[in-house]
Amino acid sequence: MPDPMKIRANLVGDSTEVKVLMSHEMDTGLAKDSSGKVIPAWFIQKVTVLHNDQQVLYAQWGTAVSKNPFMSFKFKGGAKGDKVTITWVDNHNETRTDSAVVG
Amino acid sequence: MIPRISGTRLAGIAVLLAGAAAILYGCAGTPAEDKSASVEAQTIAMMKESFKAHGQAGLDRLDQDDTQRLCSKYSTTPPPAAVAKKIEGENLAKVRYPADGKLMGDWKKGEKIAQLGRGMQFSDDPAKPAGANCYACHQLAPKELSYGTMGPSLYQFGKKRGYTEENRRYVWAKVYDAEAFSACTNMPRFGERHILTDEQIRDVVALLMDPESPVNR
Amino acid sequence: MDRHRRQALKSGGGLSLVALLAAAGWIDPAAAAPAEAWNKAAFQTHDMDSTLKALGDGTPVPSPNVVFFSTPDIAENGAVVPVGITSKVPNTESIAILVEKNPNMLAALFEIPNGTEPSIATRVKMRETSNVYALVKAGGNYYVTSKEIKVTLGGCGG
Amino acid sequence: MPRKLRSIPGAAVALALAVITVTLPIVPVPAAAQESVEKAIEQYRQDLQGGNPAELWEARGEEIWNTPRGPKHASFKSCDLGLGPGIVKGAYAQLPRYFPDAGRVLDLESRLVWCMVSQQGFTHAEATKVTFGKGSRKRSDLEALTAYVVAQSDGTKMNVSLADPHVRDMYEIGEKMFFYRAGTHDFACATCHGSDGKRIRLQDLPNLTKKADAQRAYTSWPAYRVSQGEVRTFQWRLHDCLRQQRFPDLIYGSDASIALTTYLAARANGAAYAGPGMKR
Repeated sequence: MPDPMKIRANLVGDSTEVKVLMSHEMDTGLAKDSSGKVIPAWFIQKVTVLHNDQQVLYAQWGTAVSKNPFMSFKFKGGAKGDKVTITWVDNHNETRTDSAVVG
Repeated sequence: MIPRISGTRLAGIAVLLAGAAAILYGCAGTPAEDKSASVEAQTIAMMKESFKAHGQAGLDRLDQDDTQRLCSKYSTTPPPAAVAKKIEGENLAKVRYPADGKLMGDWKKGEKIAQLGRGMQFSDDPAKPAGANCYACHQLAPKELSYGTMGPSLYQFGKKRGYTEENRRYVWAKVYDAEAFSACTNMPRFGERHILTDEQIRDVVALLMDPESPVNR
Repeated sequence: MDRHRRQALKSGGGLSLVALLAAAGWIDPAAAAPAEAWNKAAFQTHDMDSTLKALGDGTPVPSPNVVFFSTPDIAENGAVVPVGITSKVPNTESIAILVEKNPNMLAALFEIPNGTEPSIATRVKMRETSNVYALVKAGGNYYVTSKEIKVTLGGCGG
Repeated sequence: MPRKLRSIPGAAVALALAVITVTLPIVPVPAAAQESVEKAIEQYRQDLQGGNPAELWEARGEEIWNTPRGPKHASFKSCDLGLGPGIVKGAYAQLPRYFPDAGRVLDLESRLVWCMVSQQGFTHAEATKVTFGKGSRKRSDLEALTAYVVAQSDGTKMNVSLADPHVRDMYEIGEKMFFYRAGTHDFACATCHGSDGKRIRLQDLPNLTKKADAQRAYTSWPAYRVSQGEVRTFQWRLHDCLRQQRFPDLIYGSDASIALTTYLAARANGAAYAGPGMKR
């Protein structure tokens, strides 16, 4: 079971700023372990962000996104108490969904 | 003179070593000197218990030679002139020049040695040559922007000083044992402590003294 | 599954139907999320030409309306290089980050629906000093800007 | 002086990229580069703020803290970090301290190990099996717990008391150790951390013999190391410094590690703790 994300969603003016940290190795498939074996690629490929039930961002990632990824962006509107829900899916088809309340 | 540290299994050893230190340093010392010697003995005893041998780094790495022992007292202030003279004299006597008299190697290899930070750590393969990591502390070739400032810039060293045999001998000796010229310097004694081979020192001398080296261009 | 639900509830406070169902294990959240593709071809290219082709073909024009923010000139470590991109081009549909000298050029692609500000920040890996491109798609056209980011060797080196 | 580009899709782009690259700084001469490099590195550090992955460790640490574990099925709620059982807030700012129940001066990490052994029933070997983690495949509970505990001292003034003679002794030994030159390279801690305004490569070296530098340095550890993608603790910081000093392997939670920590922590007294930090 992947670890929870850390999501912050805050009103800034008339927009909602979303900042998220994800727990993931983001292995490139190019590095080797101490015994010289290639560590296979293992990385988040898709990220979906919903504001309540409305999609506000869709991201496709490759292996070049840093380990324990960070992302931030803003969408217009949003009110205190609204929900921001983020789902990621990696190349092993592992997935994680977490939510935060807009503050 | 009785160590105040308690509650550890080191106390016994510390007492013994503190006693030994008291004898070494002479019992006529001032109370402050006695206290310092006692703490030093406790420190050494505690360190011996707190490290484990790992790879090429055995516990004997904690044993100090004369230079290290004296310089541990002068980390932030320069040593008094008499102490400095003693350290420099002892180290100058240890400088060994290559038997064939050849002081200059290949600056390209020297540049690699100057870049390499590995070597002599417990995590390093002892079969692989150690680096000198000159760039950690010195500016050398101008294209390397990631250089430290612990030591002076060596950019254009040979060009400024002159490509003379005398200067080549100085650079060899300085890399071999820096303590011979500047007591309690932060620079390692690459030859005297067997960090670099003679061939590697030649390459580093070339990096600084070859007119074709990027350091001098 | 209990642990997942507890954590989801704790971090969420309130949850969308999708997330709640997912937490309960009733549906696969990946499947519940709008079915979106991952452009495999685009993530396997090594140069600008083929990356553009894989993204849908287009010839980018340089634009002062595509700007980097919070993006350094020198990275102390190539494993984590912060990159922020804002597009002032009207009707921006997507923003992509491309690192010229990485094994694969495309690092990330962000699709921006109406109502979302065309401005994103993330962190990417860079194998070596390289040009980094911000590529924006708007109204079917591509706009680009670039900057060089130097990657340095840090620390004691050991 | 446009840089040559590896791949140019068509004339328009070629022109476009040439226009862009011509505005890029050409590699400056070294003397002038100095200041701009330092500025750029400072910029990099600022650009990284605002999302510290250490928060992921804090969340995991909090869960471990509250979960009963070990043969005795006890949580850390009975673990006394010096302010009373289970009290975490502000505790890190007063460590190391002397713990009569252990009969030793302990830093945070050795205290966590003590609680795992004495209260949760783990063996010492089990408790210290993974001290420094490596990715999600080899995780260290100690790093997660440490991240959680130190974060609860964010903003608290460092206040390590030397009133207890045990702590005072450790401080004095730590100070001696700081200046102790040994090993193949003649290095002491003070070799790199005893003078002002120096760098190793591009990293600024705090002068730990000066109050302000010592405060800034100590209060920013533990930290998320971006080069490793891991939260690293103060025990790790000392262990890895001493490795690079060419010393042998510093034993986790050993007396010497605690003595050195006591010296450095007490020298940070008066400064607000600000970790976990984020570093190269």
